[in-house]
Amino acid sequence: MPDYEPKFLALCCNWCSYAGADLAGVSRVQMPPGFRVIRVMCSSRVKPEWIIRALMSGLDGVLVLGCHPGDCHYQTGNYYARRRMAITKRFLEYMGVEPQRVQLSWVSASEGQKFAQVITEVTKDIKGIGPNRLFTDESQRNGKETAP
Amino acid sequence: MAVSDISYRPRFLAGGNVYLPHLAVIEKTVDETHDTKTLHFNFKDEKLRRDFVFESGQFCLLSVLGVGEAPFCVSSSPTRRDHLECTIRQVGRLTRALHRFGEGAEIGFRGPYGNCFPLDFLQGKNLVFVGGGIGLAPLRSLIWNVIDNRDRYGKIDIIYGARSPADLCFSYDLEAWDKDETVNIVTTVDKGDDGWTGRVGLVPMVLEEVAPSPKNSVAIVCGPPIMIRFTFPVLEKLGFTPEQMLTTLEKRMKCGIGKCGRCNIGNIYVCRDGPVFSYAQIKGFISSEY
Amino acid sequence: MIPATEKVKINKKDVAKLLGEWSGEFTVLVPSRDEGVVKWARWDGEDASFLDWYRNTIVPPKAIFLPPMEEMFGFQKDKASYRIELPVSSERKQLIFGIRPCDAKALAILDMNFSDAYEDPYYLAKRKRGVLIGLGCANPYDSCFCTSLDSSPNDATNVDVMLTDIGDEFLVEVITNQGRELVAKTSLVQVAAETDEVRAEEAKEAAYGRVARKIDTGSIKEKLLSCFEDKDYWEEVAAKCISCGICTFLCPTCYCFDISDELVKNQGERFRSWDSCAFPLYTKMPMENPRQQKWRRLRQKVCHKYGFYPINFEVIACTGCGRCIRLCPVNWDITQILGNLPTKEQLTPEKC
Amino acid sequence: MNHKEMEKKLRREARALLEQGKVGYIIGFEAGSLKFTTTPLITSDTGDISRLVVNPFIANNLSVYLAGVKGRVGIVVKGCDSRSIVSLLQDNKIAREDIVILGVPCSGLIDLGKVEELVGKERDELDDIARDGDRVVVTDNGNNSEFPIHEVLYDNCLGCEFPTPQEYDILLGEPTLPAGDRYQAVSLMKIKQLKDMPAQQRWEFWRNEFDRCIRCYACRNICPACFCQRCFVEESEPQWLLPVPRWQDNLMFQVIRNIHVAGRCTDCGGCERACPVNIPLRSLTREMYGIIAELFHYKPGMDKDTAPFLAAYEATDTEDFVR
Repeated sequence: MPDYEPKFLALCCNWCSYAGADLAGVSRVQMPPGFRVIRVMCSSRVKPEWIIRALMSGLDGVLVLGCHPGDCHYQTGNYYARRRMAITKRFLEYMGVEPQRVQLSWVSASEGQKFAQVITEVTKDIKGIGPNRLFTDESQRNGKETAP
Repeated sequence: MAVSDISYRPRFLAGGNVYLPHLAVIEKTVDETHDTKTLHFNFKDEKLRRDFVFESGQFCLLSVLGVGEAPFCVSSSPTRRDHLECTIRQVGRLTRALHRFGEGAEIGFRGPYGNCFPLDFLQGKNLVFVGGGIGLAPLRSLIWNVIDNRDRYGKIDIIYGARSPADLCFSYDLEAWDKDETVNIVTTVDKGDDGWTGRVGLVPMVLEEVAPSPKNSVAIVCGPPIMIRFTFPVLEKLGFTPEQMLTTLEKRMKCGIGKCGRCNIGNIYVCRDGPVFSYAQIKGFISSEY
Repeated sequence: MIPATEKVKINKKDVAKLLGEWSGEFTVLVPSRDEGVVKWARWDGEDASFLDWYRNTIVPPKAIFLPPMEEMFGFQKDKASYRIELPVSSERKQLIFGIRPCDAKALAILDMNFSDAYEDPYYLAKRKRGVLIGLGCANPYDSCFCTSLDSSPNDATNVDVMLTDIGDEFLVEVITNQGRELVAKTSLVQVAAETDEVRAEEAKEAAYGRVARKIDTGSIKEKLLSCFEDKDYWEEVAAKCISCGICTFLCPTCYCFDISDELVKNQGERFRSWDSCAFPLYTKMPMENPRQQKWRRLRQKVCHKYGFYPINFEVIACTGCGRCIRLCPVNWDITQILGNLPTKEQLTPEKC
Repeated sequence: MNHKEMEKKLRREARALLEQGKVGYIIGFEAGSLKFTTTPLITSDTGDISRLVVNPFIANNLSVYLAGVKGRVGIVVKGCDSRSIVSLLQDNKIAREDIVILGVPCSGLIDLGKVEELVGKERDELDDIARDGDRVVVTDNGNNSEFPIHEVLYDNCLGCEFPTPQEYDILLGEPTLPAGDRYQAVSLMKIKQLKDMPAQQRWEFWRNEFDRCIRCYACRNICPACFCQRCFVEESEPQWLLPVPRWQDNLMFQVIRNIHVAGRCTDCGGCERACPVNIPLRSLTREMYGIIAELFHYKPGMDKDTAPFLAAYEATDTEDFVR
């Protein structure tokens, strides 16, 4: 699938990653265009509902971005986010969701370059596994018949 | 408990499938209060526009396709039938979507459903309307219906209250009824503000002060459940019999035609057997199920 | 044509052949196992081995006529306007083979609600396309109590054809004209001997005796209405209920449904799905909920089945299939409640 | 240890608690209305005390009722249930001084589904099922057949690490020693089978399982860790999922439920037992339990004085997965 451009969410924390994304934009760093930024106040604001809902709506992945550990604007928010994301990612993997689709990274306000790099890497990751067809109905079913 | 004297249920069934909404277009929206709007709408279908009939007190199910569907009473009078009106308070997802809609937007309409106010029974009687907040909407349909056939009815008293002056709905109608010398209207608020010169007090208390005579009268009550619960005892004290008190009830509904199960009070389904009830009908269950 | 008075029988070995014959005209549904869950599914065309283990399904046959979810209509959004489209429905007839008398009676009870006042097009269309081949119970569960509700393990009232196990064969009783046509078409049946009928009678009697659970439904309606307002009683009864939807979803006579919309891009659907009076959301209004407390919801369930439905339709909306007892995760047993309703003297004077 | 003796002691203690006014209610088990079942008994009446039972069928996790009963309560718990109570204490849902915990040292519950499958008959057709040390004896039509416990106990019981209550006021018998690793493999067999599948096949597996779900919410309502006043599925703004039993919505519900109860779920197996359509829910909850143990060395419901798992952190928590 050479032309396939993954579409994914980048949930950026207001204080670091969003500024980092901004910096990447202002500095005109080159990166793939398939991501959509949603600004949240803190990476710990991201509920597991959001991530799964995003996958359900057909997005190819969700990338959560927060301040580096120790640098959280609210002191500890990203630590909670880290725990939550760790289990969410592992659990989804167990369900059969490719781990590349749910990712967490730290980008500070000054790391425009890193933002672009993370976006590029995640894009590449998702490209490697292809579009999200998890929740579509047509793919192969077990041929099981239920009452009509 | 059989559904007694007010069981007349005009039905309008266009086509076979009762669950299919008819599309209607919003012609105008009127802001009533900060959270309440009246939608004026008309059917898209020419024939339906011509043939559609309903009676005061019936309700319909409005839908924003893709968001959901909920019951609303028709707040306009069948005597003024160039369009339909529904008055909607914003309380949730669907009503928010309806509020966002402006002129030209399309909504789904199912109905009219339910019974209606028993006009035959009301004829020649004095009418006491007791309304609270947005509960005036179904009464408004009947009030205009009665005013447009003024010679068929006796005295008209309207006692209407809201939380604050800013929460009074249909201010333009209240004004018109105030000017009408054949109508006695009392408005009251729970809490006044600087500009308010009218009465202050809860509806049941004001009703007790106004003390309309029960003789050859029928009281028609609609408002929030708490108001309805407190108004009936006052009416009883004034000498009204349970048969002389009518109300129209509201419940969560999905189907509107007595199938989906949730709107019952005892064995009575508000959508199928109501929404207009006499107090005599629901007395047994109202304390615990409404 | 087989004369109305004559009874026929079919060898159990020929049942699969018979289903094969019927598959031409009908979609044949039989009990089948899906990961240990017995439910109705299209016959696989192979054998009738379900006869060896089938007692009753977990998901009742109401799911065939009132599916857990169905599309009511679809719509297309084009800027501000919509186009509504009905889903394409199959015209093919469905034959339900092996429905138990309790579940067949439940369908008759559902018919009353869905054809009263306004007709429900979705349910009734499926119902009109359905043919019911009843199969008497030889081995009822210990939770069954159909005999207390004007029915029996071999009640043939609500099916088109009734089968009774008489050893290696089934006695075939034709109940409706539709059933007569069906039986007339096949050459797999033989005329039953008088001894077969005797054996069938014996089997029926034995099965009737095996339904051990009994309740007195005599004045249940009156008793329920008189204790309706007794909050203390209902709170006690509801104490261990966890308010899940099992007993209502899997009840063959529960019909409550929810309607919900979905819009993805410009294509939307309106669904109807099972709903339950056990859920607080069921009656929730924006400002209040008349049944916020668990005991109120449970009271509604019991009173609806045994009080309100009988008032409206003159039949108790329960057929004694026992699913709610068998499947309840906390063993909340309705027969115990109905058997121990308080008498007038036991009622607490304090009202809710 | 002997169930009959524990039962005697339980009745004695429960009666004393009620009579001395130390508790207003006793939450325990009584014989159910069906063979080989028990049902919760919630009572304030000393006359009901003689109905209390202890046997290998006391399946329910009674701590689910704690939030709903007012006043001081005496409650009968097994090892896993006691950890649910600790978990509720961690979340400040209940107060320790309001509950008197009557601990049952548990030797595992008999899985009637497994018995039915082994015997080829349904439970109401059997005469007796009895535990005898490391065996279970099933009597059917007068004939006895014996099965080793690893064939008939619930999967979660076989892998139970803490059969004796962690938190109790009165222990009804001698503490039970955990079976250690002896039955771990059987206990985790289903999960292992799943993990051995390729990801896509695993997804297909769960999709097929959740296709059967009817969304009765028994798994949620039976679960003491699911104590939200308003579950996220009931939210309408935003509406996370439709109240329609589509496999997509069903699956999403269960995934999110598992993440919500992470660190609270004590592997009591209640959700799987409650499910009327046999969805192997314990294969989800146990895996989450395992993930937390592996990544964070956290075991739910062990220490009532620590913060709940998701409301705490360590600066040294795993970073391996961070991009």
